[in-house]
Amino acid sequence: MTDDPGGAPTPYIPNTGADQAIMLERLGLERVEQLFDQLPAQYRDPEIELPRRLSEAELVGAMRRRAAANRDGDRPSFLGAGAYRRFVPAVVQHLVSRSEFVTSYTPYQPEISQGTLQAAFEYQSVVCELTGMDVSNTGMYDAASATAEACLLAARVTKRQAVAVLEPLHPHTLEVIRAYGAGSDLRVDVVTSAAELSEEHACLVAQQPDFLGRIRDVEPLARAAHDAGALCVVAADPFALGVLRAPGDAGADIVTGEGRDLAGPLNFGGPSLGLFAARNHFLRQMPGRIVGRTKELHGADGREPRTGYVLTLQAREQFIRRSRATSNFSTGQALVALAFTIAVQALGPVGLRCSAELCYQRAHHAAARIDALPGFTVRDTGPWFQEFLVAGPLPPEELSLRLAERGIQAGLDVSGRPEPETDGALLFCVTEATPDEHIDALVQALSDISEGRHA
Amino acid sequence: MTDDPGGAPTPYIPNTGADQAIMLERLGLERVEQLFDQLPAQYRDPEIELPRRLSEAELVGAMRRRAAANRDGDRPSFLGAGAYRRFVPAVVQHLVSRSEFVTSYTPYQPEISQGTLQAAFEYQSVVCELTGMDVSNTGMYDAASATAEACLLAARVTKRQAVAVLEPLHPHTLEVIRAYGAGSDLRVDVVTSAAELSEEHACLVAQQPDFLGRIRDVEPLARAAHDAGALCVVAADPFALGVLRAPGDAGADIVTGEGRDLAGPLNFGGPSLGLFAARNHFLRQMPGRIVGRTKELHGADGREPRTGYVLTLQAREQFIRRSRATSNFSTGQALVALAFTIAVQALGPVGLRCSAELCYQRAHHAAARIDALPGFTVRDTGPWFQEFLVAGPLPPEELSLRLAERGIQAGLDVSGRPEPETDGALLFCVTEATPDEHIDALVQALSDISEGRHA
Amino acid sequence: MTSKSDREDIGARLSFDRSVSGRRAVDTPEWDGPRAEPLPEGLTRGGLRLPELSQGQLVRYYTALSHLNFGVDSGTYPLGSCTMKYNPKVNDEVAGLPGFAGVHPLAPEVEVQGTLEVLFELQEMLGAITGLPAVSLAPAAGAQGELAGMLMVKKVLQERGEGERRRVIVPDSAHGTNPASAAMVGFTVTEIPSGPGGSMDPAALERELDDTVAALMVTLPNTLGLWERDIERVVRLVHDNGSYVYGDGANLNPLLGRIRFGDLGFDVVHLNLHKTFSTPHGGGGPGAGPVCATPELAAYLPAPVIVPAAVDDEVRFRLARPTSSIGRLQQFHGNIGVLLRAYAYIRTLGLDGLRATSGAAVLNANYLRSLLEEHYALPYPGTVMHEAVFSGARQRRKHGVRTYDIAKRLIDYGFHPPTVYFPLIVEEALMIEPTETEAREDIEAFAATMAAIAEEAAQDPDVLHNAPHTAPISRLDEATAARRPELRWWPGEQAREE
Amino acid sequence: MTSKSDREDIGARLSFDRSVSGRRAVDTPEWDGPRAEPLPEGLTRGGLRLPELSQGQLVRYYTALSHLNFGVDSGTYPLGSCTMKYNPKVNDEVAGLPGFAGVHPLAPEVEVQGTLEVLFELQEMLGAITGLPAVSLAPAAGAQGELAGMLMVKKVLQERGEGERRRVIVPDSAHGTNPASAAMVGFTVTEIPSGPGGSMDPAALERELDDTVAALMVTLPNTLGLWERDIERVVRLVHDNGSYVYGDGANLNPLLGRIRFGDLGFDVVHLNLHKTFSTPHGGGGPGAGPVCATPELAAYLPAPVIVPAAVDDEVRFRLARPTSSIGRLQQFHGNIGVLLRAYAYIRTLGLDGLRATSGAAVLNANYLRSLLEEHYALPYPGTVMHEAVFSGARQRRKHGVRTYDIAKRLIDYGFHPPTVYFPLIVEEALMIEPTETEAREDIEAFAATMAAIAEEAAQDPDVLHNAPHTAPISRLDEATAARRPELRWWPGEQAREE
Ligand SMILES: Cc1ncc(COP(=O)(O)O)c(C=O)c1O
Ligand SMILES: Cc1ncc(COP(=O)(O)O)c(C=O)c1O
Repeated sequence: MTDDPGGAPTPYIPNTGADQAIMLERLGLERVEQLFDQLPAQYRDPEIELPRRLSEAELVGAMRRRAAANRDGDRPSFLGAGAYRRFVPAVVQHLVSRSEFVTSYTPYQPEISQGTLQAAFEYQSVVCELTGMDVSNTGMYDAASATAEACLLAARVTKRQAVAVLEPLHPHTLEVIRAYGAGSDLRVDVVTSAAELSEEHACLVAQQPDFLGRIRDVEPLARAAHDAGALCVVAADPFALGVLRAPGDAGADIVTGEGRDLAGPLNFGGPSLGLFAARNHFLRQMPGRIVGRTKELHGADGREPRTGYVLTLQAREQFIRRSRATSNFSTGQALVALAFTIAVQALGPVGLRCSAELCYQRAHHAAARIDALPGFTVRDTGPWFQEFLVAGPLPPEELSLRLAERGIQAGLDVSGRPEPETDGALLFCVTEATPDEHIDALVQALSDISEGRHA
Repeated sequence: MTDDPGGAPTPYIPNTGADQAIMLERLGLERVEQLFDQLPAQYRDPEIELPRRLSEAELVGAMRRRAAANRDGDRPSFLGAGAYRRFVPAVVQHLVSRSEFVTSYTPYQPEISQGTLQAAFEYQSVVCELTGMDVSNTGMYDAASATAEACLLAARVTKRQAVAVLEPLHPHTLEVIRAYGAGSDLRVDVVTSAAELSEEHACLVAQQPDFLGRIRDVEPLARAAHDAGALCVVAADPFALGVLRAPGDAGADIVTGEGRDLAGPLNFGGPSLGLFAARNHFLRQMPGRIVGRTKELHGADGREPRTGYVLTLQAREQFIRRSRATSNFSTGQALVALAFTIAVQALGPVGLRCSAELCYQRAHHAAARIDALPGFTVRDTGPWFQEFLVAGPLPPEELSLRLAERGIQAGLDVSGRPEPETDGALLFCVTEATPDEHIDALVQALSDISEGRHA
Repeated sequence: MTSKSDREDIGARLSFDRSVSGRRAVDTPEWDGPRAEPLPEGLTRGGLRLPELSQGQLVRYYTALSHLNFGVDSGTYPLGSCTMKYNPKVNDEVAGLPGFAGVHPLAPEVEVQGTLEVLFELQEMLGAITGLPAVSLAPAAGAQGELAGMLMVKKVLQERGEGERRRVIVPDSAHGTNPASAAMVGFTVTEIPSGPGGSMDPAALERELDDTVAALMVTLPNTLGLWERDIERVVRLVHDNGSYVYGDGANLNPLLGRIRFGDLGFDVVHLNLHKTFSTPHGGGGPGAGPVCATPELAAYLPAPVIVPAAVDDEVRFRLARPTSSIGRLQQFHGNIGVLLRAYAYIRTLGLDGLRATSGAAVLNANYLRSLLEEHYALPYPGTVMHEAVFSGARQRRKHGVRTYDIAKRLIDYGFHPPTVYFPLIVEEALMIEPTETEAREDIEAFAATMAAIAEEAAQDPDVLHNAPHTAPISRLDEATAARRPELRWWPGEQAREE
Repeated sequence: MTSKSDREDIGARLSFDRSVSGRRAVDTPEWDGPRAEPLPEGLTRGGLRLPELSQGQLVRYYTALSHLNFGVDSGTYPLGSCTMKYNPKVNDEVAGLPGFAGVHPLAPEVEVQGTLEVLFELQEMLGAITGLPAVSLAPAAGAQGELAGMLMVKKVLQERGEGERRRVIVPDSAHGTNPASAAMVGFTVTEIPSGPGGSMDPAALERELDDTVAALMVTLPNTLGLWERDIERVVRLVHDNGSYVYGDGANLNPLLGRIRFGDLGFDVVHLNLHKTFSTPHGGGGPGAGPVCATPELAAYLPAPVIVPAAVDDEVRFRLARPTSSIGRLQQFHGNIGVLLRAYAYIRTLGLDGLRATSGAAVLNANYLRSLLEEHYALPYPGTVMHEAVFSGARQRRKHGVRTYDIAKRLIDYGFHPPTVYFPLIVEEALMIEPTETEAREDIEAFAATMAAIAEEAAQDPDVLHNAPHTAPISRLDEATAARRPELRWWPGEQAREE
């Protein structure tokens, strides 16, 4: 580090003492501090306790040490419950790292933002295809908040003040709906059957696959919702939609979903990506940014006007409509949406289907092996995708600990839930990206545990 | 993977069966195999045993397993001896990953290769500044082969058939000089003093710092070489040149060096980068590519001609001069040279000096701590930079093993060498990037070993 | 470079249009174990229209798209209110360390102590920087931070039995998210006009204050780039009224180490970590919008917060839910990748570096202001903080050139345009934020260009009206885009039907 | 995008010229321990002129430079003899795994078994693919592989007591590295003319064969993109003469899985892994040029080679030095990063994939040939392998347009030009290698453009003479560059002196 007092103060600030002197002189000032003179003197330049400054090399060391304090993400894990380890093609990271994508912002100036805009249009198209919907925004924070926004939309268009959420739903999603709902004084009714819907409900919210891993038949749910004059909102895993019926084809009005898993590593849950797609009908009530296709006003040099993309339907948005906007959405998850788009397109129709199929087969095979172990049962309650309930010879909490001793992350303990099949059960998850060795290790560990062998 | 027989055969080949059919039809053929009909039938389509094809996800798994079979590079290591762990600023990897740099080739078409060309000119400038030389090529394979090429150049210009290499020199460098020399029937004399030089020698080759870590005074060496009508070739660590006198200022005629360490991780030694710089005088005898600055032939639209860069002095090169070329050099290490350039420029004059200074201080402090341990001596034979000879209470080989048991990579065993100070000694290396914890661990381990405590 | 893209109508050919059946970009593993019972037919999907491209084609397509974009790494990007500064690459690198990237959000706490330690320390550092020690890192962006803050105010008022306080006062210069967030929480928004100097008018505020007022939302420095001159009085008035002071801290950059929201009496503030603390903006996210509050409001923070564990615990940090938490705003714990970068940024700057940052940001803005003052109207003259809001009103009236045209013309000179038409209270607004990472010479070059454009506006207004001339594409028909929205790819025939 | 760069004279402003004293791009740690004795003055350096830029400035500068470059990821790059194909990104990813990247070249073998396993398997696979089972991965590029091969021939001849064999025969179509490598080993090079069909003329060869001949160097397929029709006879003649057959295997791409050098009787061959096996070319390296040889020559391979360890050894693979090794060509073990990519590539293709690759490469080349034949002269008609060499002689004679001009004009249409003026035996050569990763439509577009250029040559030759028109820079003065070389930055005054 330079100790020249006239050097630049940090590597990120180019201006040196000499630069500052020239600039200050033009302003008729002597010290930078004078620019802050209007701030109340009594509070100026407080003593703030912060750790000492680190050089780049020291930072890397400090962060490596902290990263090493986490459990190694490559060890066997069977946690799912809303966050799934997926195979993400290498091209994704390569392409989303391009600084033209990374260091730009919301594409307010379309002439120099066609990369972001055209990619967002690709994203909208991909989401519509996957979900069977007509329109998509450019993405929201995460699946849960997108689902909450869907409830708000439903309340706006139906002018109703309650929503029904169908169990089993991820408990955190429910919490988010409640938190957002509290703002609009929305009542959140937890239901276990679509039959509980009434004319008070703006929508029915169902998760696909449901929180316990089972695949829902959306069609009767949508019918029930529509019969009650409500919308049908489906929070779907977009990866599972590689094999599952598009919710739109089954009658859903709004489909949300989580895009993080296909975009990259789990990152302790975030950055995430909330998919939000709907029927055309709800377009002008949609939250979030939307990109549209258009043409140049004039073709340059007498050429045909070329095709371009712009942010559109902005009359819905906070910076125009302010307190009457469809939401307060501003900065979203654009880079994650780009990664999601590229991943889905890299997989393509065949790869996505095959990956989802592989996930299904591998999970079922693992489940069958566990079910075959003495003392273990996989609860069979209908078709499921990648998650299954395992009950064993030990209480769930203890089973988890025993597995942890063996370096294995067990499935989520769901034993406290109301559904009878969760009694004493852990929710295990196996995906297309779960290595065979990990499954072998799990089966071995479970059998050791059931036979009382030590770790 | 698509099982459609008409699909593209690999993800890297776009053309499908349908594409191929169209193309074959135009050629009047039915099968691709017919294009190979002129190949001798008896050898066509041999059965080749190769492992089964892996999908991308499987490949990543297989490679992770193999990478995990290596010792973790983050554990303490005190190996140097020609390959040094350095702090490389994060901007380096970011910038050299840009696909415009990565996926282009030798800049034969300057109009669309100014990125590579201008960066190479930056490289040449940086190398000249560091070494104190007039001209640099765009880089060679590695330090050793560059040094061998320097010997060939010296032989060409002096028309002499022997070279003198000054011990201590890295034994592998010596081997490379011998191998290259064998081609030109060059005699390689190993000398221990410049006084051994004679009129038969085309050059004196000296390493800076020398193989045992000591800093050489180049000036008397250059003088002795010149007195014998020979050139002085210095193989210098460019990082050490952050504090050491530029060999050019001390009279060297050619300076070579290894650029890998500043460009990125060690990678088991390669990709490497051979620096090669010389006095102007030898320009037309230099091996390798050279980039020059020039102007547009005509300014576009009546503007002043702009500045651009081109491959130049190609009359030296194999593709023009063929068997009379200055070397056979073709594909080099361009991307490594780019990384090296950016790293040096990111450090800048202050950062490079401070880093080299830090390296010096840290190594000396570590040496002092080891020297203070009962039973251990650091052999003091003059000023040194980052490597030092340690003799301990156990034979070197055994000491290495004891350290390995404790997860520590010892310095190189140099005990078999002719220099008396290497007797029973290991060559330890500590750089600016050696974490303090690693040094602490080493000191602790050595003291445990000397006191007979177990690992 | 892709010189072809200059001529080609790249926008007309989406990946879907480039698709050829049978191509693919990756191989996926085949299942060779025993097959499970197939899913019932009614549950499975029919076709799936996704593009089929070879890997090389896909890479070329998105590489070509990237070439159509301008980012901070491409040049000066003085987009006001957005703090488009250079973001250190090392922060991206450390945030991506596999040890951080690989962990599952529901992993047992003992297995994620490294991440929790960083998050805890970040909470502490943001608490120290803002003077508001109760921090939740959960919100995913500034707007979600506002939502969180407003929900907290609503909840504490309800618990205080003052649920009838349903009005939120917002200055007319506020960012659109402020009124929108207040409205999402069911508050009625009252906008008050700014005073003639650009600061809030305490008298106007006082007129609105009564026992229906839940909170004042105030941006500091405000969106005119100005310090709120009467902020102490304003805070006192609001507090005396029994209402809360909500701070929009998206403009924290010029205050770093200089003054603290907590010391000024703010109750709750959100920060935009992506703006101030070094996450590149990603074409519009991800970001992070932590809320920082007084101890009084700590119990209402969104979940989760990170707390140190009991001393004798085997783990050091735990995820916790504040006792009266407004709940969760996302399924998991926030945009961790962004939080890691913010942590790295603060650690490499330290207090001195933060102060240097605010100093350089404010100096740059004032230098730019002084260079531009003679060429463009500055409705609120005097020292600014991090940005300066000019008006193109003169150019409009005299030469029929709008701020829109000036912005487009800047593109021809290699600059990203500033924010335009915001804040709404400035006619033909040009909101320019150079940030601390622009060099003196960059600012001078920008100012010289702006001066040249002012000259062009006088001499040859059409060159502005038709700008940009050198961009990858010229002005687009935004009106038709909104009137007849085309929002997704459709296969051939369907497209024509639409 | 950096639209400004289109106008700016970026080349005139190196990083050195952008430098401002006192700026810096990174912080380095300070030493706070006790200080060692300072170095004697005579050993330390004075000043060091390196640019001083902030990190953001440095990033913008090199990002802007990247925008001036065209790569395979930018578009079709049919540079003959260079196999500019799309290289899978996953190979870059796995080659960079920290477990591989972090290891020291002198680490004890037991600590690098993962890397050694990969290298050993790669040796085996290359041996299987070439039919020459003795493999050293050490050479850093094709030219170093040639040097290795020639050194091997020299050494084995010396050991056989035939040191007087000092001539190497090379066809006149050979790549320049062939004669240059032979010369570096002290051999005299005899060039023999190609036959009328483009293949070697066995009669011409026979005339040169005598007991001074050490070896024949032959490229297969040759640099005209043609299969050597008489290769079996040629090999027999050389062997009967007691000489060795050296194969330049840089053009392996079209032979993958189709035929093996070993089966044809070659003694030693080098491969260009960067061309055939997926390392992106990096603006000119790094590459890798393994040598593959018969068991007879195994003992002469350059060091190191990887060998399986004895069965009861604790390690599985060891580095070894062949008994009569020509020695080391580099300080360590070769360009490992390139070798890892080659391994990954072969593993993801398997034999079927390799065959598909050669098939597609050859089909693409022949399709292109058939599309272009009517527009450009094809001196050696008939089926080609991976590339086709056209001649611009007709255009030159009729319209005064050189191949050089045609190449430059291609740039305007978004293509990288082919290799020009090589091989030397074709007048105004245009050597076009599409590779297997170009799609049918890309080849058609390229051919259509070439046809259009042929038309332009007839109608408006000046548009070719002045091309390129849309590139970042126009034609450069290469003559002055060579006559008055300016090869490095000099500070202000010095620069003027030069
Ligand atoms: C002053 C101000 N407040 C709030 C916001 C909203 O933040 P975000 O975009 O992160 O939601 C922004 C940025 O858009 C802003 O500039
Ligand atoms: C036919 C042929 N032989 C040899 C070489 C030399 O290989 P390298 O450039 O890797 O040294 C090349 C490439 O330049 C080539 O095309």
